[in-house]
Amino acid sequence: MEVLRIDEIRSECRSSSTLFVSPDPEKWPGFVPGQFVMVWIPGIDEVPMSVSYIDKDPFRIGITVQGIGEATESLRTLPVGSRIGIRGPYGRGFDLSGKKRLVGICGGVGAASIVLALEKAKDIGREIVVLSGFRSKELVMFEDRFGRITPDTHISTDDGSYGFHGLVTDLLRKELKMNDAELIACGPEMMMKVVLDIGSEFGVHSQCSLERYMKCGVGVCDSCSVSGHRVCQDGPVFTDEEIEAMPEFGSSHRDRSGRVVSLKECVR
Amino acid sequence: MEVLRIDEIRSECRSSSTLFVSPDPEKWPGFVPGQFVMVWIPGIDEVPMSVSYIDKDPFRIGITVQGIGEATESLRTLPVGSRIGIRGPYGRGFDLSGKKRLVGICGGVGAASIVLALEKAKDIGREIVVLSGFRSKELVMFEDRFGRITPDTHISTDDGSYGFHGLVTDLLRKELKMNDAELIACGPEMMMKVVLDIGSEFGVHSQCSLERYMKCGVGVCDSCSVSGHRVCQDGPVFTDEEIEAMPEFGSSHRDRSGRVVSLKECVR
Amino acid sequence: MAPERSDPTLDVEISGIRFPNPLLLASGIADETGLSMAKAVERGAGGVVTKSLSLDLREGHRNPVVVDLQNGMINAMGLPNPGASHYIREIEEYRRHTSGKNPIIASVFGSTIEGYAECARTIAASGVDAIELNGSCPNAEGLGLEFGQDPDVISDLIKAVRSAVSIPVFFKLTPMCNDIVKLASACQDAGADAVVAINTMKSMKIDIRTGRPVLTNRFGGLSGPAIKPVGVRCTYEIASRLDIPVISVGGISNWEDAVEYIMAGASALQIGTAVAWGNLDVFSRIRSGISGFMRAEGYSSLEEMRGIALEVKRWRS
Amino acid sequence: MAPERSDPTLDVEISGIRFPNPLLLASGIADETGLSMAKAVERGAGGVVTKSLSLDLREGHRNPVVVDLQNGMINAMGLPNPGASHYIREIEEYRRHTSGKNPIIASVFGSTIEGYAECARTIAASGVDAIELNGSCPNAEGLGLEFGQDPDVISDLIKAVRSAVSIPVFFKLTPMCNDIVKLASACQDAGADAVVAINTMKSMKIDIRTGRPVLTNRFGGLSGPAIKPVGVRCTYEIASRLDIPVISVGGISNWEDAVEYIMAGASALQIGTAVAWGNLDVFSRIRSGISGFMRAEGYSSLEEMRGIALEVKRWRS
Ligand SMILES: Cc1cc2nc3c(=O)[nH]c(=O)nc-3n(C[C@H](O)[C@H](O)[C@H](O)COP(=O)(O)OP(=O)(O)OC[C@H]3O[C@@H](n4cnc5c(N)ncnc54)[C@H](O)[C@@H]3O)c2cc1C
Ligand SMILES: Cc1cc2nc3c(=O)[nH]c(=O)nc-3n(C[C@H](O)[C@H](O)[C@H](O)COP(=O)(O)OP(=O)(O)OC[C@H]3O[C@@H](n4cnc5c(N)ncnc54)[C@H](O)[C@@H]3O)c2cc1C
Ligand SMILES: Cc1cc2nc3c(=O)[nH]c(=O)nc-3n(C[C@H](O)[C@H](O)[C@H](O)COP(=O)(O)O)c2cc1C
Ligand SMILES: Cc1cc2nc3c(=O)[nH]c(=O)nc-3n(C[C@H](O)[C@H](O)[C@H](O)COP(=O)(O)O)c2cc1C
Ligand code: FES
Ligand code: FES
Repeated sequence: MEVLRIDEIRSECRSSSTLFVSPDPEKWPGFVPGQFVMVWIPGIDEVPMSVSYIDKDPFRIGITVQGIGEATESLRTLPVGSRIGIRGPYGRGFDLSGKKRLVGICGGVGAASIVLALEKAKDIGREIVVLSGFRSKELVMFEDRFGRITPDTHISTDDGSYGFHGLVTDLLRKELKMNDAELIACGPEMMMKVVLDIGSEFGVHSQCSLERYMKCGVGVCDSCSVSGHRVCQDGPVFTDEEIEAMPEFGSSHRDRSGRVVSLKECVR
Repeated sequence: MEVLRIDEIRSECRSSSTLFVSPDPEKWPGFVPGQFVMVWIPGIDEVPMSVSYIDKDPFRIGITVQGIGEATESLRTLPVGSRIGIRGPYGRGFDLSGKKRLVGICGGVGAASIVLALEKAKDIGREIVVLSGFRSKELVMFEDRFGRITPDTHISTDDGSYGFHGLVTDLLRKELKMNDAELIACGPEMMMKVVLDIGSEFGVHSQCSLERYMKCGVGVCDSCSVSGHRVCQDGPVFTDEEIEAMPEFGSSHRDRSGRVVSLKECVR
Repeated sequence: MAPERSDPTLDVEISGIRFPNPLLLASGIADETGLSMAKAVERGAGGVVTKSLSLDLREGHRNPVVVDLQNGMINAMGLPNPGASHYIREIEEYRRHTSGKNPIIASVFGSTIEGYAECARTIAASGVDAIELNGSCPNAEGLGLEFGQDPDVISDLIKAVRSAVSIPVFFKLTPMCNDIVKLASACQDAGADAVVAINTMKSMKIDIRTGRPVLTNRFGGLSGPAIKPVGVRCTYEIASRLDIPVISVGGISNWEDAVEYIMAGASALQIGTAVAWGNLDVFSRIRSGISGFMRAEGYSSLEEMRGIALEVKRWRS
Repeated sequence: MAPERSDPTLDVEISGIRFPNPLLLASGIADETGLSMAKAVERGAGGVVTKSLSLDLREGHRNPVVVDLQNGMINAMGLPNPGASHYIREIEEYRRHTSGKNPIIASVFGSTIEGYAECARTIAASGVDAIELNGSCPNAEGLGLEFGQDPDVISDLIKAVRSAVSIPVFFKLTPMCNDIVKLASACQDAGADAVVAINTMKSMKIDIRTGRPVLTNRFGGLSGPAIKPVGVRCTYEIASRLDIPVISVGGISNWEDAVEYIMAGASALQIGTAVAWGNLDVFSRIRSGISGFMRAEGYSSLEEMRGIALEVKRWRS
């Protein structure tokens, strides 16, 4: 773990901010968007966070935090110069090597890993569509970054206060034709469940970034287990085939003791 | 430590043989002639040995062992295919970066590190003279390798049975002129003491490879201490200036308990 | 050169339990669910040990619970588990997804001797193949280590569990003691079927920028390559002095480590931390490494290698 | 950000002995001769500890005596030394070649309590600044570890040595015990002036090609980075429970390690194995690393950093 001072804080929307830190670049050459870091908030908690920005020269990374509980609220409201610990990058990110049109679909702070993945996909020349859903206008984020990736960017809000009024999955259904794209998705599990259904309906392959309670982050404790897969090491990004073989997906997760509990919807 | 099978054994003279082994090249890119390895003879002992051959492609090293006691006799007489352990290379080797004529002077099995150093020196274009002394004809070694380095190769034997009759240091006195060379030496300590004296008489700088009882080989146990210098880490190669500041040089060494004992001449 | 032979056998038997190979998933590692453990088997493990179970649910310590070092790991999970009776469903799921050839050992702990026995009884009912008593966790106060450092308590513990269940009972030892042979000897005398050595060593990491212990629990257990030399020594000491089989664990990351432990006298091996760096592939990687080594060196069974370091006459050249 | 200050002071005092910096050469490391120890001081050490001395000469174990691992070292030197009375000349030579500001501590051991006391008396006559009792060497049977694992024996040992010499007496502890605080507490109660923690951990390396233990003594002591997390924990446990100063040793290779130990409560530090990889330059390298850190973080003395990890209110953000 590297304990680093927060270099800069950027507000992304009403409930989310990005914290920038400058880790030693040596651990980062193999980084793939979709990978995550474990973030230590001294005295509070250690939580998994996707990487949402990679700046080269000088090297730094950003993590975009949505305040929803004790750890994320304190992280989001730390002053510049505060120290946090970072370990990682960990896990398996998005495979962006395909050739078809790439549709990035995200809900809430799930935009964090999708925006970075799409920037990378653009660099390697892929055609991109963005579908990004939020609860309401004040929660919209990364609109400018998405816009720079592609004019084919569509924002939805659940309450209709901005962009398309409705669920981002409704946008997806309008966007897809048979077999003509690949999907990458990050957001609430129920949203991703719908994404996978729509994907299979249109014969389109998907990769989704899953969330489970993480403790070790490195594949030993099994706290993040979903049907025998450890999200921290085997994922967080899984393919549609892999997820289809996970009965627990969309239905249950494990609490801190390892007990099965039915999935309560994530607050993002 | 790597435990390796002896690939090949080459008899170098009546009392000395070279054993070839093929260690993992990864530890060897920084090797400098004059450095040594610790050689484990399972069940017998572990002893320091200079590296006398470096073959590239396929990579292998040779160590030339003179049988003088239990460890060296059993090492020298092991059959091909036997296993020995090698750790290293360790220590500081010869600095061959000078510009002047390089005189390599050695006694007995001290030729092992000198011959490899001179081959390297030749590769980088230095003018070379070899003075190599042995007790008698049957103990002469590396004559062909020395001959390939330079026609200016002079062999002496103490008993006159081959080459110059007399001490190799007598050859040195005849060879030197004021300030016109650098010396590298390896052999019995009394021989090197004379080399240093002659060197200073002629204003010629010397590097000598010292021997002390080695246990750890890596600078922690201090068993190889000579006037505050650890031969295994600070040496085995020392410069004339360094040796001048060692009252113990040529006079005493430490036994296995660390007690000071006066220097009994090495059997080489 | 030793002659080449084909197909060295890797199967082992410990008090009547047969394992197709000696590499088991260690307790507390990727074993929260039945499917996870089944996956370890699918990827090459010879058997698995469950996470340590107690009668009641435990959430474990708060994050951070691990420190990831270059040569090991410090963990203070704090023995999280849903409770033995809830965990039975995981055992059942494991059975459904494996062929029946890969034994599952339940690790149990408690805060009293009766607690251990009761927990063992509860989980034994699910049909596990053996019980491993965790008397050596250094990061949960009052739960195990205090028992596992005292030969008399170890003896009472084993006897209590022995009379509570009819399956084999193993005892997992701590290296944090004056003399591990004394502890192992208490296990043997009390009728344990095997000892498991070693658990982690109480350790700590302080972040120098903030001056804080990193782990919320402050202390944790050191595992991984850093502890291997200690584990090999413990195995060797026990194997050279006692008859009880030793199941070794501690820093096994590659096949050379595995062979070293077997030569020190291990009957079977458990793998923990290496799963973090090599994922579950460590099992097949190590398994085929061991086979390759045995073929090259002319060993036809693990028995031939086991404990050879203990006896001068078995040393090779 | 913390304000920058200049010249943090690094000097420390332990029971009246002043060291210009807290980094001491550990016992058994590059300390066979007076000149070697003087060299360590010349290269930046604040003081030195002699190799462990006995009344009679010991040659130590036969080679191989060390196994050089990537993350540490296993040694079975076997306590070679020329005997305390012969070694007095080394102390004298050390004094001749140092300015008098760098204390020298004599490490002693014996096979009986009287042997320890007699040896301490012998070497104290040479004017060393303190005695360090080695009760924790894991590779020489019957010499120390057996004493150092038993609080009652520790107590008798310290009392015997205390009455034999008038200089401060330190006791070097083993981590191979149920509870190092109990051992340290015995030291404190018996009147020791400081404890030194930790010595090496009994370990072993087997060569898998030949099936032999590599060390002639089979067992040796593990040192270096592998044991640092254990050493930090021992320091922290002792410092949080007792008043006796702790001199910490175990795996210190860089200034971050040194600071971590100080924050865990160390009053001074000893460096051993790192001398193998970094030569004697480790001393100046670590010393300037500590100063740089203190300047950057606004600490003006070691006292300000010492033990900050122990108290929540001293943690920083
Ligand atoms: C791979 C991955 C990437 C993530 N990336 C981001 C991101 O980029 N931005 C972002 O804002 N959030 C991200 N999250 C979610 C984030 O980790 C949780 O929102 C955060 O841990 C909540 O902690 P809390 O104390 O604020 O909330 P709490 O009130 O403690 O809990 C709220 C929810 O967060 C979950 N949670 C709490 N702790 C953890 C934990 N250690 N691991 C996983 N879930 C936890 C709880 O189970 C609950 O569902 C990611 C999660 C994962 C698994
Ligand atoms: C840096 C260095 C390089 C060397 N290179 C070579 C070489 O290339 N070829 C070669 O034949 N010899 C070399 N030697 C010498 C060789 O190590 C000794 O001859 C050998 O250790 C003798 O062991 P023995 O059991 O055969 O003899 P013994 O009968 O045990 O002793 C004979 C002599 O060797 C010395 N010796 C024994 N063990 C050691 C030890 N561990 N370290 C140092 N000296 C020891 C004894 O002190 C004694 O002077 C080198 C020594 C050093 C220090
Ligand atoms: C994250 C983690 C959790 C562990 N949990 C348990 C446990 O619940 N019960 C137990 O007996 N040992 C537990 N251990 C110890 C391991 O089973 C094993 O004894 C130890 O890690 C040494 O093996 P290794 O070096 O291969 O990891 C745990 C170890 C780790 C790293
Ligand atoms: C080669 C070697 C020799 C040692 N000899 C002694 C000794 O004589 N007396 C002693 O108390 N400790 C001895 N030790 C232990 C060290 O003093 C120290 O406690 C241990 O190595 C941990 O520190 P490190 O990790 O910095 O090496 C020795 C260690 C090594 C590696
Ligand atoms: S968080 Fe521990 S295995 Fe994934
Ligand atoms: S042989 Fe140990 S210091 Fe040189």
